[in-house]
This record gives sequence, C-alpha cells and structure tokens, in this order.
Amino acid sequence: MQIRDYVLRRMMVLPILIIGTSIIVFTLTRVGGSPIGIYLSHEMTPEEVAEIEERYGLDDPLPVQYLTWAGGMLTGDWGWSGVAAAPVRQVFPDKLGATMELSVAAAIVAVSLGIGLGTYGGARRDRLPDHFARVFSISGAAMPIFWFGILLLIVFGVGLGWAPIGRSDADLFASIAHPTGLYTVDSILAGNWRAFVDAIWHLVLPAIALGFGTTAIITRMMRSSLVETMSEEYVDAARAKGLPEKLVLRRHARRNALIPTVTVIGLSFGFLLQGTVVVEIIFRWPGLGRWMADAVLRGDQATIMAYVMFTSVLFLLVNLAVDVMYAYLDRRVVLGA
Amino acid sequence: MTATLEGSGVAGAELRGDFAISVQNLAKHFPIREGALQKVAGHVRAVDGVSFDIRRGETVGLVGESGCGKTTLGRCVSGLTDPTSGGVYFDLTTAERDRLGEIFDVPENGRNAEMVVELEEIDRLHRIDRIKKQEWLRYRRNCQVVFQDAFASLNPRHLVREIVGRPLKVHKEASGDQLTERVVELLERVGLGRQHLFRYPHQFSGGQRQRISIARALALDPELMVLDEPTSALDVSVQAQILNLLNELQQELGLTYLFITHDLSVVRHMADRVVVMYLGKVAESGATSDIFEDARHPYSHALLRASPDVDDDPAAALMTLEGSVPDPARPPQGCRFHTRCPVATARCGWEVDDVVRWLEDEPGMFDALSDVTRVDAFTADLVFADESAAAKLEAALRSGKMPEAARQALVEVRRDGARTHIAFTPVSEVKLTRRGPGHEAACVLDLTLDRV
Amino acid sequence: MAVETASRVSVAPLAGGLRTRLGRFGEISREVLANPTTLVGVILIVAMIAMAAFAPLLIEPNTPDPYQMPRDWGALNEPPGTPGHILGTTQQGGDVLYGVIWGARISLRLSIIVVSVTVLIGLVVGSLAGFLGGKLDEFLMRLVDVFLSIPELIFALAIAAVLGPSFGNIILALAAVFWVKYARIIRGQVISIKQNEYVDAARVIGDSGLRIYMKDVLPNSITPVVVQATLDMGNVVLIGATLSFIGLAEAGLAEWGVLVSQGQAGISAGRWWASTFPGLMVFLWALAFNLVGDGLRDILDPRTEAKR
Amino acid sequence: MTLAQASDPARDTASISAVASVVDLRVHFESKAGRVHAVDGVDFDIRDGETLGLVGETGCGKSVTARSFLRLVPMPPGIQAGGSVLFRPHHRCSNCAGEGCLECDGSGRLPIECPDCGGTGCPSCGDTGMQTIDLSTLPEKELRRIRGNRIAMIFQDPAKALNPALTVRDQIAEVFYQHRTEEVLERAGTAGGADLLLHRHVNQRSRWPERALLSLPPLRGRRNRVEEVVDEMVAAALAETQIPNPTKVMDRYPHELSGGMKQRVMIAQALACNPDLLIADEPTTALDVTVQARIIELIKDLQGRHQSAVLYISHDLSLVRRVCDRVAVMYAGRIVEIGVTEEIFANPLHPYTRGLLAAIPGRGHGRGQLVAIKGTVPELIDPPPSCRFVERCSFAVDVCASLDPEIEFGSGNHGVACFIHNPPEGAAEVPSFSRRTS
Repeated sequence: MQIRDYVLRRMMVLPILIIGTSIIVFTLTRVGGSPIGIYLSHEMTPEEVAEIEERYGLDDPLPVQYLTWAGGMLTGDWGWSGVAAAPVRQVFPDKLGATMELSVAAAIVAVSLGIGLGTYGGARRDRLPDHFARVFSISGAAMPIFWFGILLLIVFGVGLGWAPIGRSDADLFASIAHPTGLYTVDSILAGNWRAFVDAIWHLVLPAIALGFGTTAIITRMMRSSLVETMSEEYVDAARAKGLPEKLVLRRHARRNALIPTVTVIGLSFGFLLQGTVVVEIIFRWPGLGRWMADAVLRGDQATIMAYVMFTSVLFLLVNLAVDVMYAYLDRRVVLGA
Repeated sequence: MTATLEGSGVAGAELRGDFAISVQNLAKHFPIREGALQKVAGHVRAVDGVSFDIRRGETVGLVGESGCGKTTLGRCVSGLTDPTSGGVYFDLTTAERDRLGEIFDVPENGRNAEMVVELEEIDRLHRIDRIKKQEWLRYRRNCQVVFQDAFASLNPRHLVREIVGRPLKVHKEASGDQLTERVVELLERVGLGRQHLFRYPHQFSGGQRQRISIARALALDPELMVLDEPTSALDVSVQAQILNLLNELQQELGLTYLFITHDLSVVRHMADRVVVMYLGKVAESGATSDIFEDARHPYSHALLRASPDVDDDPAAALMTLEGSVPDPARPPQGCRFHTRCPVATARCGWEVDDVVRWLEDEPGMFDALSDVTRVDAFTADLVFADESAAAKLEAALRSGKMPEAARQALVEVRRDGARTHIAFTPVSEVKLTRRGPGHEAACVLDLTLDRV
Repeated sequence: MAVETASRVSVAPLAGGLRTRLGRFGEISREVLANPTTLVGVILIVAMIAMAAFAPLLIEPNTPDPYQMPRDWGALNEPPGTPGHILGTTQQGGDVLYGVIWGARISLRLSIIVVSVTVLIGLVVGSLAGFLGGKLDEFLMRLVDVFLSIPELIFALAIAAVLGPSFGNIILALAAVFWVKYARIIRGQVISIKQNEYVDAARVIGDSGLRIYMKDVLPNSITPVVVQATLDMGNVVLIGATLSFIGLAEAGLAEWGVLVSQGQAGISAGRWWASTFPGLMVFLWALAFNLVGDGLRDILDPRTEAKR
Repeated sequence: MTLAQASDPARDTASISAVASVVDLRVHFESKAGRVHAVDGVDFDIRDGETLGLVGETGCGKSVTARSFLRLVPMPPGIQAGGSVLFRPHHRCSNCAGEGCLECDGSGRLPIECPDCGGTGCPSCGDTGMQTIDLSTLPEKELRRIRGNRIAMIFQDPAKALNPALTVRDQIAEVFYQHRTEEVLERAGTAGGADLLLHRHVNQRSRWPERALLSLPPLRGRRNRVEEVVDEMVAAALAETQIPNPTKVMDRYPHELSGGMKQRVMIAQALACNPDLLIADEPTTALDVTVQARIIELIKDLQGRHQSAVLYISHDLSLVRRVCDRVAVMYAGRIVEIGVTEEIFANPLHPYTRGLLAAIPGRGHGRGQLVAIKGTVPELIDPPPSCRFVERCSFAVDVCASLDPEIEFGSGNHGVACFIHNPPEGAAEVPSFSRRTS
C-alpha cells in the first residue's frame, strides 16, 4: 500500500471516530438529567420549566436534539457556560492559550528529556544510567500529578519561598498585545523582557509538574525500544563495517528505536492533556482544565461537552499526525498493513 | 505395532477407494487489497490449478522453492484451508477419478449440463470441503499433519500427555489411565518414553519435539500424513533420525505420506514419486528416479543442478538461474518458467510483462516509461517520456539485448514518436504432457535435459 | 533405530503433572523475587494490602461509617507527632493516620472491583472480536477506537460529573473507561495466537472451535492481560484519587485523594502533612504495582519464556 | 605410515603464510544454569587466499568463533576466557599495483612486514616476520579500522542484517565514508583536508548544524560532488555483484528487494574495501536453492578475483565441499577435525565427521538406512574433561570419558582430535573403528 493510501485511509476513519465520540458525549449528558439543571431553581413551577425546555428544544426527540447540538458545535455555537457566565466560544480562546502554553512547554521538555534519558539509559544497559532511567520512568508513571504538584509547592513555595501561583503578573501583561495568546511568545513579540521572564517564571513549576509523567512514559518506551534495537543484527552489521559506536547508536539504533517511540509520544499527549486539569487546579492556572474542573463540579454541561469534544478531536488529530509520521519513518508498516 | 493401536479405529473409519487422495484442478487465490478503501486489486495465485494423485502406501514428494505454493497446497490437502476452486477428493475409484479428470479437462464454461450434475454428485460425495460431517470426520481422522516447526506446533502450556492424548480425547477414544497408557505406547513408538509424559515442549530438543509431533499425528491411526518440511529445522544428524523413524513407521503401519520439502536430497531419499512445483503450478511429476535421472522440465533440471549433493562431483559448477521468481499475482503467460528458462523458445509465452521486466533492469529506461496501454497480455503500447528511450527500446527489441527466443516471438514492433507498439505471438498455457509411464512435464519442448 | 536419550538438556523428570505446574508457577515467583526492584514492589503490595485488610485492628473504626474521617474537634491542624495523632490532623480535626489506613481499604476495594470487572468485559469483547472476526470485529474495534479517542481521565471525569459526586460513581466511571484497553489487548493477542501452528495442529486432530479457543488460544493470550491488570491495580487508584482530588467523591471520605485536596488549603500556612502523607500513599500504591507489573512483563516475555 | 609417526606437534605446519590464526580461543557465556563453554580451545589458521570451511551443527560454536574475529560477541554475557585471534594485514603489492604478479603470487597483495623486526622474525610477530595484530586485545579505535576494511563479514540473514530504515546506497556508502575518506575527497577534487567541514562530513562526524551549513549554496556544490563520487563507488561495488541496474537498486530500501538481491547487497558492502579476509556466516541458509547456487558461484568468482581469504561458515557439508579448499569440523566448542576438503570427504578420521557424512541423505543410502548419530548435542555447561563426543560416539571406551583428546596432525596436515588415531599413553583400552561399543 502506498503511504498516500494509508494516510487517506486514516483520514477517512477520522470523521467516524469524531461522530462516535460526539454521540458518546451527547448520550452522557442526557443520562445525567436535564442539561439546564444548573439554571433551574426550586421556585419555578413545572409550567415554567416546561417553557424553558421548549425554548431550548429539550422536548424534541433525542436524535433531533443531538443534531441540533452537533450542528451548533460545527457552526461555532457551543452553548452558554454557566461557570464563566459567558458563551463558551467567547471564553474558549483565552483559556485555550493558557492551556496550550502550559502543555507545549511540558511537551517540549518531556519529548527531549524522555528521548535523551531513554537513549542514555538504553545504550548503557544494566549499568548505572540504565538503572536510573528505569527507576525514573517507573516512579514517574506512578506519580500522582496532584501530589507531585503540591510537593513542588511545598518545597519551592513554603520551603524556599518562591512560589509563583497563577499565570503571571496581570499588570505586566495588560499592556501587551496578545496575538498568539501564549504569554512567552507574546512578550517576545512585544520585546518586553521583564514580561518574558515573568511568564517563564510562572511557567516553570506547572510545566515540570505536568511534564514529569509524560517524560517518564517516553523514557520508558525509548529505553526498551533502544535495548531491543541494539540487539538487532543490523546493529552488529554496522559495527562490522567499522563504524564508531557513536554512529552505530545514532544512525542505526536510535533512528529505528524512535519509530515505536513516536506512537507513544502521540498517545502520551492524551496523558498531558488530562494532566492539565489537575495542574491548573493546583497552580491556579487560568486554562481549559481548571474551567472543566469547575464545570464538572457545578454541572455546567455546555462547557463539559465542548471541552471533551475539543480535547478528543485534538487528541485524534495529534495521533493521526503521529501515524502519518510513523508511516514515513517505517515504510514496512504501510506495506504490511 | 500393538494391538490397541491397530484396533483403535472405529469400524469403517479407514479410507476406501483406489487412491489415498486425489487433488484435482486445485487453486487457491489470496486477495490483495489496495488503496484507501482496501479494494481487492488482484489475487496472489498461490496454487493455480494443480492435479495429482496419491496412491495408498506411497510417498509423494512435493518440492519447490519458497513461494511456489507447496505449503498452501499441503494446507488444502489437510483441510486447513478451503481451495478457491477444484479440490481434494478421497474415496475415489479409478473410474471416478478418470471421469473427474475428463470433466476438469473441459474449461468451466464449456461443460454441458450432464457434466455439471456429475461433478456436483462427485463433489458432494468425495470432495473434502463438500462432504457430510460424518464423512468429513472420517477424513479428518485419516489425514494428519506434521508441521515444520515442532516447537510452534506444540502448545507451550500443555504437557506431553495432553498434547499426544488430545486426539484420543477429542474423538472420545480413551480417558484417564487408559489414555495415559495409550500415550505411553505412542511415545515409545516414536522413541520416547514414559518419563517424558509430564514435561513441557520447551524441555525437549528439536528432534524430540518432532517425535512428539509425530506421536500426536499417529494417535488416531491415520492413513495419510502430510509432512510439511518436517526436518528442515533440524540438524543433519537429527534429521537422519527422524527420516529413519518416518520410514520405519510407514513400513509398519502402511502409511501414505505427502512429503513437502525444499530439500532435494531428502526428497530423493524419501519419495516414491515427486511433484515439482513452480509458481503455483506443477512443472513436472513422475517417479523419483525419472525426475532425478531424466528430468524433462528445465526447471526441475535447474533445481537439481543447483542443489549441491555430497555424491556429486564437487568440481562441477552449480547451475544458476537468471533473474528472480516473478510476482505470483501476475504469473507469466505460457510457461511460467519462461522468464528464467535457459532453453526457452519462441513458443514459451513471451509477453508485454517480459519487456517491462527487462526495462526495469536497464539503467534509466524504467524511469522513462510513463505508461503501458495493454490490449492483452501479448500486445501493448509502451509510452515513454522521451523519444530516445522509445528508440532505444526499439533497437533493443531487434538486437541481441533481448533473448533470442523473445525476439522470435515478437510479431510486431512499431515506433511512433515516444510510443512503441509491440505484439507477441499469443500462446496459451502449457499443459502437462506425458513423457513416460507416470511421468509428466509441462514444457513445450521434449528434451532430455542432461544434455542441456 | 537410534533413540535420543533423555538428554542433559532437559530437567530431571518430575513425579506428576501437578508438580510440574507448581514448578512453573514456582519458577515465575522465584524470578519475581530474584529481581530486587520487583521484590520491593511485592513487599510494598503485601504491606499495603495487609494494612487494608487489618485496618479495623490497626486503628479503631469510626462509627457509624468507618469510611468517613473521624473528627477530633479538639485537635485541629495538629502537626505530626502529636500524641494520638502520629501523622497530625487535618483542618477538620481528622486524623491523617486514620485516612492513610482506611484509605488503603477504599483503594483496595476500588482497584479490585474495577480491574476484575474491566478484565472480564475486555476478555469477552476482545475474544469475540478476535476469534470471530469479520463485521463484528470491525464494529467492536471502531467502538474501542471511539472510546480510546477521549483521554481516560477526562472521560472518567465527564462520566463521574454526569453521575454526580460520589465514590461509587467514580468506580462506575473508571470501569466504563478501563475495559477498552483489555478488549484491544485480548483481540490483538487472540489474532496473533490464532496464527500459531499449534492452533492448526488442534484443528487437524478435529477439535472444536470453542475448545481450541479455551485450551489453545485463551491461555496463551493471557500474559499481557496479567501484566496490564497488575499495572492497572495501581493506575486505577491513581486516577480514582485524582477524581476525588478534583472533588468528585463525598467530602469527609477517608480517601487519599480527598485528603490531599483538603490539605491543599493549609499549605501556604505551612501545614504540609495533611496532603503529603495521603499523597505519598497513592504514589507508593501505584509504584508498587508498577514495579511488579514491569517485572512481570520482563519475566513473562514470550521471548524469554520460551527458553525456560 | 601411521598417523602418530607423521604427526606434527600442536599446530599445522603451513601457518607461515596465514592471514589469520585462531589460537586456543575460548569464549564462554554466563548463564543462570552455569558457564556455557561455547568455544573452548579452538585452533586454526586461515591461509592467504584460501577458503576455509567451518562446519558443524547448531550450537557447536562456529558462529561465535566467526564473530570473535571482529569482536562482535556481546560481552557480557560473553566472556573471552582465553586465547586470541591473530590477524596479519596485507597491503597492495607495490610491484604490480594490485594487478597480480609473481611477487605476490598473483594475488595483488603482500603481507605487511612486522614493524618491530622488519621482517626478520621476532616474538611480537611469532617469528613470521609479518605484522601480527591480536584482534582480541586491540584497542577499539584500531579495531574499527580493520572492521569492514581489512576483515569484512556477511551475515546469515540479509533481511535482518540490513537496516530497514536506510537505503542500500546509504548503507554501502557508510563503508566508503568510514574507510576511504581520503580517496573520496581526492576523487571529489577536494583533497588536502583544507576543507575541515567537508572532511568531517565525509568522515561521518558532522552534526546537524554542520550538515545544514553544507547544504547551503557556497558549500553545497562541493558536498554534491562528494556524494556523486560516493554514488559512483557504491554503484561500482553493486555492479561487481552482478546486480542489474545498480543505480536503481541503490535508491531502494532493503524490504523492496528479493532475498538474493539483499544478500548481494551485503556482499557488495563486505567487499567494498577489498578486505584481506571475508567471513561468511551461513550466507545462503536463508535463501532458496537456485538463489543459493548463484550466491555461491558469485562468492567463488569474487574470491577468485579479489584473492581475499574466506572463512566460510556452514552447517551444510555438501555446500562446503564445493566452496572450500580446507574444512574444519566443529563439535561442541571444539575443532574435531581439520584438513584439505577432499581429504576430509574421502577419508574422514573423526567418528563425528563420519557420522555427519553418513547422515546426509544421498544416492548411496537405501530408504530408511541413513546412519543417524544417536542422541543430541551435549549442553556445554562446565563440561568435564572428556571427549565432547563421547556420549554419542559408537566407538567410545573408558578413556574417552576421562581424558580430553588434543588435535594432532597427520600426513597432509590432516588433523584430528580422537583417541582412535592418537591413543593416549598408558590407556587400558584404546578405541578403534573396528569395534563398536554401543
């Protein structure tokens, strides 16, 4: 099969998955009782409730309600967020910027550190760096993010006295334009050095808390995949050619070991996304995750639905990209598929 | 052989008829899926119309290189895979078999209603994938398989007692202590013993595992055994043990073997008759001595001359074949071997694909080829990106760059700018023809090949 | 005929099948214990399960509901080392040690229920898809893909949110999310095991499909499920605690995530203990099962297992 | 003449012109069950330009021996428990510039003089006067200059030994970059090492920033020239293995080629630097017979032209008989018999060699009358001092189980390690082919 066909095939499945997800999300919210529960009060008479339900189309048959909702999602009408007291669409970009800044920072750290550490450990199998990589990866996978974040706060905030909470100094950023919504980038664009340092300063701890688990996952995969690749015959063949060990590792072992790791990086992006909910609560980061947590606690269904849909579509797209990359890296996969 | 083993068969469980089995016109095609929608784009013709019989008590050797379809054929015979067309028949009388052969000689659309009814009747009674359940069970018991990789064919989580005793259990022939005793008998029969009953496969050496496999196959007292490369994973010294054991069992129990292998020295040692396969077809079949001393198909000849034998003169060079085995999804026309045949003639099925293959090996030419418009397999227009490439092809087709035989088969070469029209003499598929008593070969020539 | 002697390759003959079976189990457990990191995991697991099992003996259960934190209104925010409250107390006067011990009991219940239910569902769905194949497989796997397209914590969060805040609903939510992985693992395994020659060998002797599935396919497919289930015994508690940290369990529950969440408020005031100890328990719990799961993965690896 | 009279002490006499010598090599492996003596005291020479066959069954240690030449045995779990592999590199014959003349016996290459004694013979070269390198102790960096350059290897399964993610060109080019750096630069017209960046690039030491620089206009032209030169070299190497249309095959990935084609790529890669010694580890086992025949004829042909010595490892005796000048038979980590091919086949001395030959199904055997060797290969965990073959030998007597036979050489440098031919002094009972004991 051609790579093009493979990619096409994957893209064709995508809408099916998105529709499937949306049906699940929709069903969920309808199982949990009336979606307008948050806006009702005990004083309302049944007639008043019925009137409201009629206004929002809640007396329609479920398939019609689903289509109405799905149509809204597609056209940009994502409903009213009770938590934010504003339309979901209006609040979304701001929060998204905050979350993206956090996750991208964490992802960059996790991918580079994970691959580096995994390679370092895997290439020195059963020696000290390897044991370190193993212990690190297992403890990282077992680490509750909420506890790790709090530990960071206790150590750096209570213990050392520097605990930047929240996203940044509001005054600093009030005067800066926000073309990207990412404070670090915005401050660079504005040439405001002080704002940049402040943005980084606030970003460090949450990004570490968020990226730790993902780093561990990538480290583990990279290590085991490299160990496996190192025992392949073509690695011996490369040595038999007289290549220096560095080159054997870099060109022959690491390159092939990266192939399965790429998939895991895609999957661990989900881990990163779900981590934002907890990290944003702990560090009072004004992103999508905290918004979602609030919405969950207060039954703000429009926000929940929008958030879950958005996250899963993003997750699917990232994994599609990863699959395509995988296909390019390892042509045999495509041929065998 | 002990009385218990011999008497184990349920009454009437043995095979009847004059042949152990008869393979008639058997084909197995596997679909190739392509494109974003995974549509079936073609078929790998793993086995493509193969017929031969196995008489009772004889060993038929099935030889060929990897990808020739011998394993697929073996799976069809053992009932593990259903054929795409044709089939495996048992319980046939000679008369029935001859009639079957006659019917299959007529192409499917040319058969009259009477033939169709007759075929249907025979199929219903004798074809292993069409018969009634009761009959099928009888065949199942009587046709057992020994696989190539003994380790993979033994469940790693089962003890030897469970493995060897399982057929008896499935057919409710023994249980409890009686089962254990029967298993011990079987183990002793293959040179193992009671001490091996409660061990796992991984605790044995390769040769011992193959013995366990054979013991399991013997449990139901079968008549036919399909041996799929039973010794190719073993070292010579152990291979000799297993081959001796198989011969001994055959003599004592009157077993019939279908021996599938790529190793010619093994097949010469084991087989009464040999079937040589190439690209899903039978190239030649006949008595072992006929094949080894008087091969009539250039492929069998090449195969023999390519495999080193200890008894041969080591100074004589091995015979080598040009090119590689063509894609079984697009088998060559005429004789499938003509693309590599050292004695190919103009009648062997030269076609457009041969030119395309030739272009692939010619620097720069294949990249210049932009389109091939086929009229049929023998006639096509080849369109090139530039005129010089087309001219080069035209020149090549008329010069010694192409095989002489191919040039003779070429009826037309016409160049029109960057477009070259070529046409070869159409040739139909080469059929097996008689070369001696029980000796057939599918070759347009009648050669005595030792003089090739 | 030459006979291969019982060679030195094989181990000494054992008396019966049962003992050989035990021998195999024993061999695996010996290897588990031979690996220091896995051993640490086993010790941790044994200790924590013992703590959960003997919780009523270790610390007097709160009445009427032992799973609720007791309140000692006379000792709010006491630091660790306080007599009667070795690990200190929370803002509401809850004894942190009580939460740590009874939280183990809650976690054990959570992980056993969720893992056993999800393994069972996954086994059925995965087997049906893998063994029968065809359209059913296609449908079930698309369903699995849909479930996998939402990150698991977010999915569980959404489900739990809809069902309303309670620990029982957390269990439900986790069960609804976790089965998918098993279905996928089992299906992949079944499909690959089905290709093995010993399955063909069983067909050749005339065994039925169901028996082949039960005797040949399933037992050989189960190893990665065992590994994943071990890892999930930890993961379930990790995610369950995260959900209750976010606030989806009943307030006042003696559960680790709830305690960390409550303790969070006092951190800026220097009251580190109320969050630290319960969080450490979550970490240790997950770590223990991860260590053992990781060890099992290596030990049960078919490539190394074949050599044994 | 009895063997004892003609026997030569310890070694085979013709070691003078050996390109490599294995001296009492012992490679063990640490396992849970104990120490596996995979290779346990192996001695042999590979003479200039000859093809030496190393035959034996699975697990006899032939592959480990082969891999020891290039130190490719993973350590741990492997342990070099003793002995060494000596290598005597050659250089191009100055008299004929590699064309082949009387001086160099037509091989086009001559051994390098020992730098310590200038060819007169000294302890460091074992009195051969030739530069002798101990591959077992050579520093990694110098070993790398020999790997793929002076000693090259062909692996059993080309599908596994070729990197699936690199094109054929990239894999062969590596060899030229590594060992022919100067030649590449010279032919590209950028010799002299003035261009450090390019030099580093050709030497495969450049990192991505340097490569980025090289792909920019000022340097790009010269880099492209280098690549063109390497392309030509790769194409030439491929063409030598009779690959049709090498420039097309170069751009393929291994999985796009047939098995025979892949093995030719391996061979092209191995012979790229015209090595003094080629190690072929079961090069045709993974291939079909007709393909195997082509590969064998190809190896023979190339060996004739390059005059490299070949160590040919195989389990197939009939193949070895066709390919090799001499044969060494290995069993359970030892060489049990060594000699000229025809000698071994016409007059096998060791019971194991005899057994192996008798076990091959050939014209001489009636159906069911193969002579099998009983039992299986012993496990090599801490073996006792006895003949390794004692358990499976039909002629073994008490002394075989208590003493370890050494290899001794008879007429025509035919060596065998068996008490039938070299009875130990003072033994109560001596084994003999005329008396079967089991």
